[in-house]
Amino acid sequence: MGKIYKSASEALDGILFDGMSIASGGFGLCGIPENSINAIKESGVKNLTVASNNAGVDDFGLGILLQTKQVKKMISSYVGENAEFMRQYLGGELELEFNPQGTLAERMRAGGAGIPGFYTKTGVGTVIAEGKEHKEFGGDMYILETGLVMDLSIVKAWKGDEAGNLIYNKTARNFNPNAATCGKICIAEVEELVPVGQLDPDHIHTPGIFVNRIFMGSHEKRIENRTISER
Amino acid sequence: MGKIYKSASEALDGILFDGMSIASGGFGLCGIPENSINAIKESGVKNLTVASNNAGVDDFGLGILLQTKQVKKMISSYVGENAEFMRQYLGGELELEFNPQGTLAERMRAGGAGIPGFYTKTGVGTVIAEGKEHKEFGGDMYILETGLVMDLSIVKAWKGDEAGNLIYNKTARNFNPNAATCGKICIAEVEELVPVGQLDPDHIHTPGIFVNRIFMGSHEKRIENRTISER
Amino acid sequence: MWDRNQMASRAALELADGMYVNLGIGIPTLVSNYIPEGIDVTLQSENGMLGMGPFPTEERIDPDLINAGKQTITELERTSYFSSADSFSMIRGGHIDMAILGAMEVSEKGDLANWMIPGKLVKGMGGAMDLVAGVKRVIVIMDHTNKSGDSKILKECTLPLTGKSVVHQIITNLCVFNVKQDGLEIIEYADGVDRKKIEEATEAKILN
Amino acid sequence: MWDRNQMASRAALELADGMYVNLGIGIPTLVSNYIPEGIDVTLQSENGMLGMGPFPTEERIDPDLINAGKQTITELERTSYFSSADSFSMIRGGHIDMAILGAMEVSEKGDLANWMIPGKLVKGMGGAMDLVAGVKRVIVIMDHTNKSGDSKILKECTLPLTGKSVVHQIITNLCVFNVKQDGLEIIEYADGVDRKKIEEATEAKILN
Repeated sequence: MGKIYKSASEALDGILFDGMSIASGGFGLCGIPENSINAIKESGVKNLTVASNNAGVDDFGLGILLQTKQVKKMISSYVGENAEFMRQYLGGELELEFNPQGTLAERMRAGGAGIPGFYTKTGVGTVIAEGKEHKEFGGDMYILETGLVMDLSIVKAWKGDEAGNLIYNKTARNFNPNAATCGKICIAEVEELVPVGQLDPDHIHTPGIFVNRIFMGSHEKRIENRTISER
Repeated sequence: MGKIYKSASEALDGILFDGMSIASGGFGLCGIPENSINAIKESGVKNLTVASNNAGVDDFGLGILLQTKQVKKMISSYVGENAEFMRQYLGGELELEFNPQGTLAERMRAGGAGIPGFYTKTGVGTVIAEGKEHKEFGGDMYILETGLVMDLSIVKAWKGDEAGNLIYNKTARNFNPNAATCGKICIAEVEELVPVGQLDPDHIHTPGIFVNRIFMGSHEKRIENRTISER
Repeated sequence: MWDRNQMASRAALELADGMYVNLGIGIPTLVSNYIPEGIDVTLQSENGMLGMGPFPTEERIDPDLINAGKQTITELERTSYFSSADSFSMIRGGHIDMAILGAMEVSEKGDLANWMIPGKLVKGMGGAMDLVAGVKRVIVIMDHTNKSGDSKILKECTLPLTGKSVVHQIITNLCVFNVKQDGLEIIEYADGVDRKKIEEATEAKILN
Repeated sequence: MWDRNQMASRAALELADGMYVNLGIGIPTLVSNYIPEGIDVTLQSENGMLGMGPFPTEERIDPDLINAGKQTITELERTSYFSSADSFSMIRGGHIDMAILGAMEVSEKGDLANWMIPGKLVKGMGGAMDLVAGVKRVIVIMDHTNKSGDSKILKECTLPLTGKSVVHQIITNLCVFNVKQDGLEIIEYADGVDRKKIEEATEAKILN
């Protein structure tokens, strides 16, 4: 069906441009599109605006695009694990738009669903609400948040098929299904690429319509916070 | 975990009251909560406001609550298959609020997601937009639709477990996952009730948190429009 | 003049490889019988299915597997299922390439009326308002005139609208129109139909 | 005075059978170690999991299975996974019964500040703003005073807020407060703590 590419760099060919906006799936280092991020670094594209819950760590995930200063602005809810991020931000080299985590996820979903704005109670009475339209519903105050539509979304799934259908594994799902919908183009990387008919239609998390290009990658899947119990 | 009930009437015990609002899953006669609908009929509760994409047929599904005049108002997108509905509506005995199908589904999702209002392009320039707030985003006009929060939601799934986790089958999923989230109480009926651990956590469509009571029912699953091909 | 099947087969020529398409109830459903060789199209059904297959044989009928017209259908290898809210996220979000719909009236501005006749027919809009608002390209297939011979292609619609300025192309039993900024452009004549016949059957402004 | 574990175990007494609960990073995480016998609680993790299990043994570590603190965890028989948007639908939609969170400051009105110190600490709010806005009951666990001995329970928060009038109960190393309309009510003293000690450590208005 013409969606299959051999590698991240092939899948990204002709799509990247300076100043573009990118939505990325992943939470912490879990379920991040490692290969696409690496290929974006290699491409040298710059002045990126990236919407992603986190910014990776200094030498892995989106952190590597901060090292190379390819990112102009991050839209994130939590960047506490990234020292380089903090340095660039406090030094005024990097723009940062904090979004509450649920607001960020819903903004991606809304953008993908043709919803340009929605009201939420999250952030009312905080700096997040400053400059945003307020409106009362049923006696409570809400603020207007906008849908995010990005030039590109990059996501990582466990299995994918030739039609672009995706299945995620456990908490590696996180922002991926939402990010997948809000890019004008979506590139998915998977651990296993299978022919159509191999995935149960009731188990598919992201229908193929959202995925323009798909490739199989190898994934380090680094663990950020290895916590074990004795038994 | 205390969510399991023996029958629809047991599951509905103490929940129904005159004038209440109910969201129902189902599309046409596919994936409708047959047993809960029957039990609501038996209860004799009246003046109901029911949000459901369709209104069943005269002698099956929500149509039976119209026959008994237990419904005061329907919120639906399409009621073309129900002659009794049409008769009551044109005779002024029944209120009807038409919602575009996608707007109805999104209103249920929004209500369940704590979103009291969202903007959509659907219905702009039509009677649906009359009296609704208009707002421009990016040069296009949108209207404000509100989230639906109902007193009760009734849904039908294929399999469910003791924790209330639900899995739907094929297009019998339809409005069920959305309706499940927007009721203050949600009652689910399933074809098969299994112990926890039997459903793959990655395959669950409705997490148990949304389901307050669950029971196993027998389902006629009537076919509305039997269409076959020769081969 | 074209019959239903000829109209459907003409509409099928608008399909391109890889498209995601939603077909309305009635003549639009027939379009799936005429998808050209070498063109792979994925059909969406707004009740929550992508990759709709043909009608089933008697033995394969499944009450849990229907399309938006409530007809029993089958799945394909590529099929996925999802909720109604997710289905309309696809539609409203502009992910569907084309919708082919029936109509009662279309105006020269591309306004569409296909969901109610006040006082007479009150079935509801179903997913039609969402489809015309969200899908990238909307094609209408319908007879050029109604049973009384009145034009269904008007300067202004008289019936309640489904959407304003939403139709891109109209395929009738007489011709194919593209909807342009200031009127309709004939791009193809049905067999044995001339310009005069179209003019007589059309209230809307024809540009060429 | 209570230590971290005693504060966590006190918070665990607020749990009731059948509750869905979200535990913040830090001391709140310890609450799961003290869930009373006979009380069945389902833990939600905002990165997309309901039914969070304990930390894994070395052999069972799975990089695809972490909690909101990015710690490796395990699943239970009842577990379900879902997207971030669906996770916050649960949270924002009022389906979670209780959130137990850490804090930097709490005001007598129940205002909470726990996400940033301007110019010094810029990590972000993560899911905290969504949790306090949407969850039915919000309990804060924290030390009563900071390292310099200044009260963290104030008339007005000095740091940027996470939410306004959102905290229902505060559990500190000194006592348990319920947040009332017009101030804080002491409902329990930690071992060996008297009224005077609490007063000295509290800037906020104490009602009783």
